[in-house]
Amino acid sequence: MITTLFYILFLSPILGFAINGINFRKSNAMLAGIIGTSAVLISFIAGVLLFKEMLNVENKVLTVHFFNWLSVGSFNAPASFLMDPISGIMTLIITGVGSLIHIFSAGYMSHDPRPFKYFAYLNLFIFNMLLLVLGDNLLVTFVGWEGVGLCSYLLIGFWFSDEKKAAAGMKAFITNRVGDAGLLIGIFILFSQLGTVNYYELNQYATSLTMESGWFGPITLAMIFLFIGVAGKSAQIPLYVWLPDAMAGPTPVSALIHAATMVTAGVYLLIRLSPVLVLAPNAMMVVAIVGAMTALLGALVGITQWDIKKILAYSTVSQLGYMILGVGVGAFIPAFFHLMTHAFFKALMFLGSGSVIHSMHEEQDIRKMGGLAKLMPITHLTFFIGWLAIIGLPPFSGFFSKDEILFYTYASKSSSILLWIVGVIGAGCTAYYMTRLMCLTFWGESRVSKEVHPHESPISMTFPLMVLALLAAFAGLLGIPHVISEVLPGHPPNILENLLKPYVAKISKHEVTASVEWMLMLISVLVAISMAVLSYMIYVKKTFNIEAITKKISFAHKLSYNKFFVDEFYFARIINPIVLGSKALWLHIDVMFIDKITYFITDVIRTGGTHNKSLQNGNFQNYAFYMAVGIASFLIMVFAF
Amino acid sequence: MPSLESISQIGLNHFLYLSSVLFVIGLLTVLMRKNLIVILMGIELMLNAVNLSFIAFSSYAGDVHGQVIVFFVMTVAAAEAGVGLAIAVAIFKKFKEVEISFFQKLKG
Amino acid sequence: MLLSALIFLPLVFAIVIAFCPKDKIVQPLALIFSGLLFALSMVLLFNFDPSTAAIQFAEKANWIPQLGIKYFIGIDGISLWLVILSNFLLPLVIIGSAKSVTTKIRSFYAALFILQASMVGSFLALDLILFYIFFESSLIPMAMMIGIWGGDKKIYASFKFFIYTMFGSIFMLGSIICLMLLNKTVTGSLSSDVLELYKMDIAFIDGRLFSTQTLLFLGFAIAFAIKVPMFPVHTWLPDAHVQAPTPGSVILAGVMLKMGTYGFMRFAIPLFPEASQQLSWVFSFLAVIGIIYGALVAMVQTDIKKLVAYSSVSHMGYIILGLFAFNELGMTGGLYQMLNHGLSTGALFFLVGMIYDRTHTREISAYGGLAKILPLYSIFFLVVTFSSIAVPLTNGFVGEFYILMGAFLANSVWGSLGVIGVILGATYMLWMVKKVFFGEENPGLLEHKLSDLKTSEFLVLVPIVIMIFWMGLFPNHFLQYSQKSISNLTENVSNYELTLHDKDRKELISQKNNNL
Amino acid sequence: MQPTVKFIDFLLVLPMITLFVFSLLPIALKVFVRGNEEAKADVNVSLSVFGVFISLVLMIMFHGRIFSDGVFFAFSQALVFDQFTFLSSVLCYVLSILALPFILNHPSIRKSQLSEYVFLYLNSLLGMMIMLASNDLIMTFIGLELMSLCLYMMITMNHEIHHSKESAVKYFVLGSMASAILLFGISFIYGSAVMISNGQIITNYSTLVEVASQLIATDRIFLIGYALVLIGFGFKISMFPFHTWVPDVYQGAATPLTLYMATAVKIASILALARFLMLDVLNDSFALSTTLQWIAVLTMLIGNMGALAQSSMKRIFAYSSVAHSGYILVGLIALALEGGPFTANIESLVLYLLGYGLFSVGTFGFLSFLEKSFDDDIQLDSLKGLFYRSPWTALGLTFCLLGLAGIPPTLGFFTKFYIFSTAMGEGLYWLVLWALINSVIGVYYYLKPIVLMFFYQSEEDIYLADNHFQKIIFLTVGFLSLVGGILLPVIL
Amino acid sequence: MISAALFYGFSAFIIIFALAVLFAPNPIVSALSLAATMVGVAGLFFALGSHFIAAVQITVYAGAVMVLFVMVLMLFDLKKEDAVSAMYVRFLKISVAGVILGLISGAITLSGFASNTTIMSVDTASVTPTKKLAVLLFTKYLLAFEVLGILLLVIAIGVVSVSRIKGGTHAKS
Repeated sequence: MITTLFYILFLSPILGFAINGINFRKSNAMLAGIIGTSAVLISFIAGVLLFKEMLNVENKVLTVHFFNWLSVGSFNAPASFLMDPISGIMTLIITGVGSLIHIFSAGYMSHDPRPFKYFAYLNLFIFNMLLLVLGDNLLVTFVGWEGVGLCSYLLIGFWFSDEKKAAAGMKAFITNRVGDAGLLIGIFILFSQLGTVNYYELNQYATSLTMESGWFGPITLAMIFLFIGVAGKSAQIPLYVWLPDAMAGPTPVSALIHAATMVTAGVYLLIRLSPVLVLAPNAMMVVAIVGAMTALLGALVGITQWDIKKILAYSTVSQLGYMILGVGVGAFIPAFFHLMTHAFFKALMFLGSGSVIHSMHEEQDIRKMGGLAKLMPITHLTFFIGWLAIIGLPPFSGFFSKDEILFYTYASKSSSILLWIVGVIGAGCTAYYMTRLMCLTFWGESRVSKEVHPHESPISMTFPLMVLALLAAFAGLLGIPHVISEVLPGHPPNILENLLKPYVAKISKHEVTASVEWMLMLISVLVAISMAVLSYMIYVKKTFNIEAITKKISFAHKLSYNKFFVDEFYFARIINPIVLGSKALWLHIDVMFIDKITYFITDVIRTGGTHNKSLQNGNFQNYAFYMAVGIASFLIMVFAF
Repeated sequence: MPSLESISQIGLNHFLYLSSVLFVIGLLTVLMRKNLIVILMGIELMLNAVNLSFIAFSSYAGDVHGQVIVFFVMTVAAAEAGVGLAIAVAIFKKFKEVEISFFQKLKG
Repeated sequence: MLLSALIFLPLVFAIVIAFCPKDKIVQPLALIFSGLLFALSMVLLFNFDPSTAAIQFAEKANWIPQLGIKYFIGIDGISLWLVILSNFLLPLVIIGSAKSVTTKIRSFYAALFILQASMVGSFLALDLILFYIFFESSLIPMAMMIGIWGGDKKIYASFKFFIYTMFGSIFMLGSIICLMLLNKTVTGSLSSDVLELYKMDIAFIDGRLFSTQTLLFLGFAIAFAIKVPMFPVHTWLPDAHVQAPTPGSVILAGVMLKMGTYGFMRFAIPLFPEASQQLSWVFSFLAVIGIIYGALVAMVQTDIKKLVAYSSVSHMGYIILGLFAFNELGMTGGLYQMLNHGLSTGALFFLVGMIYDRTHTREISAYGGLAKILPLYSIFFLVVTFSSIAVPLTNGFVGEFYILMGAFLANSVWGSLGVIGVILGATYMLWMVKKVFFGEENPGLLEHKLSDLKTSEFLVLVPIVIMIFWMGLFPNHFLQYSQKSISNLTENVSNYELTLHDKDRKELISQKNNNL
Repeated sequence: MQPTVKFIDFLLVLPMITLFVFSLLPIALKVFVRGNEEAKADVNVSLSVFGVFISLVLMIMFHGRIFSDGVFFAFSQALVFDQFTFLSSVLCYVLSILALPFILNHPSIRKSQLSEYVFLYLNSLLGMMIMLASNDLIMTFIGLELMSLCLYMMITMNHEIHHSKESAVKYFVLGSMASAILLFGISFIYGSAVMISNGQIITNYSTLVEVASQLIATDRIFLIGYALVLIGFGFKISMFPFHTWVPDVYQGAATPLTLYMATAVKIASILALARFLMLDVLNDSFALSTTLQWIAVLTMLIGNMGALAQSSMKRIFAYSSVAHSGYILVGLIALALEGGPFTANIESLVLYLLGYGLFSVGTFGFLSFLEKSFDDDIQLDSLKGLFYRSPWTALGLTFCLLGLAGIPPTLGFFTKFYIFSTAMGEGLYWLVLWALINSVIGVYYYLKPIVLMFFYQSEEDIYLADNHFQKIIFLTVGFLSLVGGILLPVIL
Repeated sequence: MISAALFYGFSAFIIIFALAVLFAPNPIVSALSLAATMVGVAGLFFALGSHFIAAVQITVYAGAVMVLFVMVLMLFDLKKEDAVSAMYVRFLKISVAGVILGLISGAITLSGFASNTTIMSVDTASVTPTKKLAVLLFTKYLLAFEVLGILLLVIAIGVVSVSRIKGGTHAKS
């Protein structure tokens, strides 16, 4: 039963991939959409059933063993899978949100010449993502890890005729490769230390180890290397650069891969290994700091962007930053919670932007939009809910998850007040630029050029929006913190926490009174609201002249507008030197040095030949002379010894 | 510094010195003269030196084999001279020339 | 008898083809023959007993007793797959060369079969001199292939190839002779039988460079390193690859380079265990350099074939890295990577050849947007690319992962440095793919009206792709055959011994009795 | 002691006598039967081939059968007949039989004097036989002289007028100078030996062996003598720096004759030198052995380098034969160091010489039927695309070249392997390493003709003499060089 | 034991004429001085007590061979040779020859023959040295003797045929 369900779970996407892939030449968007969507739907259903099964078994863990994949000597990485609450919820998110996005794509890609190819890739992505989350050892996860990277490469470069897009895909893949290299080394270290790559065994052995204080303890190193991989996949500093470019792909792809699922893989991995992670406080510190920085940086950059998708991308970066921050401070469950909520509302917003872009005929610049609210009401409504969620207004989902993280950041022993401040500032910026986005896109007077006539999208696109809107609105109720539930009637339990507690590491946090907790919530909410109001006044009411302000802080503005020149820095300092260096290597080592040596040797021999020619000058008296010299030297030798 | 005694006492080594001097002179003739015939003469000189040393050895050792060998050597030498001159004649008939500088076409 | 058949049937075939009356039937004939050989190798596979590290199907006969040379061939888990690989590639090469070889067909296929014989021979030989003979005689047909059917600088390339490799193997010959003489001082009889030589322990003073064993090891190592080719002595490879015709490059990359790594695995390491461990750091170092250097240099090539050639320098570096990790993971990875590299790089050369036959240019800049023009071709190319950059679920990943892990466990520095190659590998391949397949169509391409893959080309590519995924998904289907041999090698390197499989031993004994 | 000439002595020299008699036959035919008219070419040639063959058969009969075991002396120890004599004479016989047919209608051989030609040919062979069987320095010398004098005259009797005469003069002058040096050396050896001997034949090897080591210890003059004799031989076997005559003379002489010189003559003198080296002096004299090793290295180097710079095939092969005498010297040194009577090292040497001889027959024979007039000198480029004109010839030559280069699986590899392994067995590691490196250098110019034959298309038509004997011999040699390795157990 | 005067006289004679062979510009002169040298050598042979060889030396060499040389020279009637190689070349050649001479004579000195100054007379009561020589020649050295006979025959025929050749169908010159 369970095995069959697993088989269905995995095979239906791969089957969809196969079917779609085989007739990749056809261009019947409808058919392709049906095949692709149904494939994912089936696996969603299977996932749900499995989830129920899992809840029924007492230790809430299902494992299934397919076949021996890699096994040499003591090293053993079977193709076997496990479903516990963590991976279960992930599965549901992936397949659920996935199927919604498939439906959306059916509408979105209706005019595309090669829809089959598109859905094939999408299904393949779902398959790999499932591998990633369900694998019961690091290797299977790694397979999915690289697989999703591959799919994102293919999907970003889906419109490959435009070399920029192809380049963006390549950038994504290679940046991820850098991360994967780190991940590999992390795996090596873990294996060399603990002798296994299976999650449960790792976590068990970990409990027997003592906590490491230094920087170069094996676990610390392993975790830092792992975190390099995470940074690659979850777009953290310094490897986040690929994510904004990844917006080159079709918008649903951005929704699915670059907002909802793939980018959260890193967070997932860290939560999986939390029992090992907590052994390395230094590593956690690094994680936390990087997360906070990323959160802030994303938010800051988001403030000044004009491209709607770019804004969403940077907000994704910053939200991921929050999750990582949460992991870093040991708020594993909140981080996971935020992962989930973020999956909903960010997917929602991306799809919304997709619908906007679709109706604006591929126009992405928000300066050319405005006043779309009345033209496309459903999109507007759903997007509005998403907005409320992301800026963290109660009772919408974003509020609960983000505040949990911030609270832990404040309270955790392995954290500091600074991180909390950074988090709050980030939250404020988020509120600001999301509101800005809303204002410029939907509210205010229309700046839409004459030839485009925006219109509401077809049902196939709006339906997913609505579903996601509901989720975005109420998913938060899965994890109501105690302080709130105490005051609420009936004390609704924190379902998520109860579910996940046994599977993540516990970390000690300061005792904090309820009042302080309320306090913190209040602060962050207030900050969010005030910033939102501010940007509303700027962009709709025009109370302040934004140009003037920009002038005043032009430097900061330039910095933020140009994404802190990070890409430029990378090109100038890392990529170009490598390329030039390799040119030099080839020229000076291969061509000039090694080959030169061989030529030199041959030349020596040849010149010997020519000299011999000149000695051999035909005059036999000279030959006789050579003989005489030979005799002399021969005799000298005889005497010499 | 050889003592007077060793100079007045003519021993085997004197003969050997002589023969080696003769040999070297023959060698030099081969090396330095430009005329084929004279070069042949040089070879004859060398052979004479050989004979001399043979005889010297044989008589100082009181062993007659040396003389026999010398007998053979002479014959061979005569034969060589014959062949050499025959070749010389064959060439001369054609080219009216036995200068060795004439034989420098084959080289390299 | 089976193994001898695998060695000598190709020779017979070569002769038959050489005398084949008309050129039309030559290629089909060759195809049939190669199919026969492949079938034979399958028989071999099915009768192979994976449960032992012993030598199987051994055939032993005194050849030149005065020189102690025996005709002694046999197979074990290490050589099995290489033999099968070469027999697997041969039919594909023959199918593939229908296009690219149009002149002097008969001589070409004759040369191909002779080459096949010598390569299989060198994988099967268990007698050093016999091995040397096969090892060397594979040079002539290969040089012929490059020189007759090659590109515009073919003469230079074939000379370079021949003399470079010859120079290396000379040193091996020297140390083979020394080895035999040493063995003579021990056993009193001249013999180049490897199984016998394994037993001998050669003088080795630890901590001192250039003890007897080290020198002998270096003699072997130089030969194999040039063949592989390892970093400082790799310069013959790009020229040879670029100038060689497609089938030539495929064979060269697919099988011939493996003769070097196989040599390390079969001869250099087990014969001189202490020396090879003493010098392992040198070789790991050179391997790592090769990995990174090859990748970096590949990144700046403008000629597709050159790029692939340098990529194989990088990949072969992985193999060496794995072998000199001296642990089971590394060795297994090394062996597996030999097969992977044979498949993926072979396939890459096939693909490059196919597009070259269409456009007659190998300049990357002359391409662009191929994915629009030749979608199928591009799909195959992409798949093979992924295999060569070791994307999981393709064969390349398994090999590379094993190697890197083994290397890491042996020495974390080399392992970690090797991982850099993973990044660079992706970089240059994807860069090339981007330039060639993506972006706007290059107007130059539209002139020759390009047609997508033909059936014959499918026949070449499909099996390889199938193998790529099969080997990626179920490595154990393949490795179970080699597992015993490898563990035997890694567990007791320092007192390595191989025995004959029981059934063979009985047979040989009975033969001896019959002779008496 | 009462020296008498026994009947058995005559039996032993019967092959030589036969040889002489048969050498007289063509002239007798010319003078007495046909009234000073030249008999048909093939009559002369086949007659002499027959003669050589008969005497070879006799040789085998006597030594192979009757005297298969043990060592026999003839004419009061003037000649010795042991396994070494047997092997080497058979080798020279075979090679000269192979070489003979090539003079058939070769443009530069005088039809009008063919009978004298074969007369000289057989007598030079006779000289070789005496040299090979000689147990006495004097006999060796006389044999050598007989051989070389015949050669001088044969070279002179060439259609081509200038080059042949020039090479004859060069060869003659340098050769007789060398033999003078040889004699001088002999006189010293004789002298230093006679002083401590008591009345037996001093120049006799079997007595020299006994006194040699004692003489080295006491007597400087003996070493000098030995060195001079080595030099005298060294001239014949073209060891550096006494090799300079080789390219010129080989080029000037008629190609069939070059073939003969490069194979039979050279090999005979090498084997004679081997006999002389077996006096077991090198073991006691470090100086000599070191010198010889250096000379060996230089010889290979000069040969290979020289060959690299040539464009004329004949000169290339000439230089390659110089290089090969370098490799052979390696074997000779090993032999000398091992010392003593018949040993395994001799086997390796003889085997190497056999291989070398066969391949040289191949290469020079190939040239000899590529030449269409007596004065043309085959250049490398004229081989272009030969394979596509006459594949068999090209293949034959290819195998011979590969054999000379010592590339497996040709016979050449095995002979090289054998000789080098024996040398290493004597501890000459560096020497062997040098030899190996040199053989790589050699590969370059051995490949060149192959490359030209296979990798190019021919511009102009290539002349090929259609002489069946020659073709057959040529192809057999090529074939042998290919399968020789497999047949090796049979040969050994 | 021969008198020093005799030896030095003869050797001076020999060396002078040998040098004349070497340096005389005119071939004829060198030929005649060669003859003189040979006579001198013969004299030394005589002094050393090997009379037969001395006689042969006179007859064969100074007689036959020299006559041959002179005759050939007459046949060619060459004028005095002009070509003289450059100074440094001659110096080089002479010095090399000197080195050889030095080495050999050094070896002779080292090998201590000086002590040995008495000529062993080989004649015993019955046989004179000449007879002994003859006996040796026809017993021990029989084969060599015969072979020499063959050699002479070969030479005779060969020389004739060599000098009979008329230059080939063409002549380079």
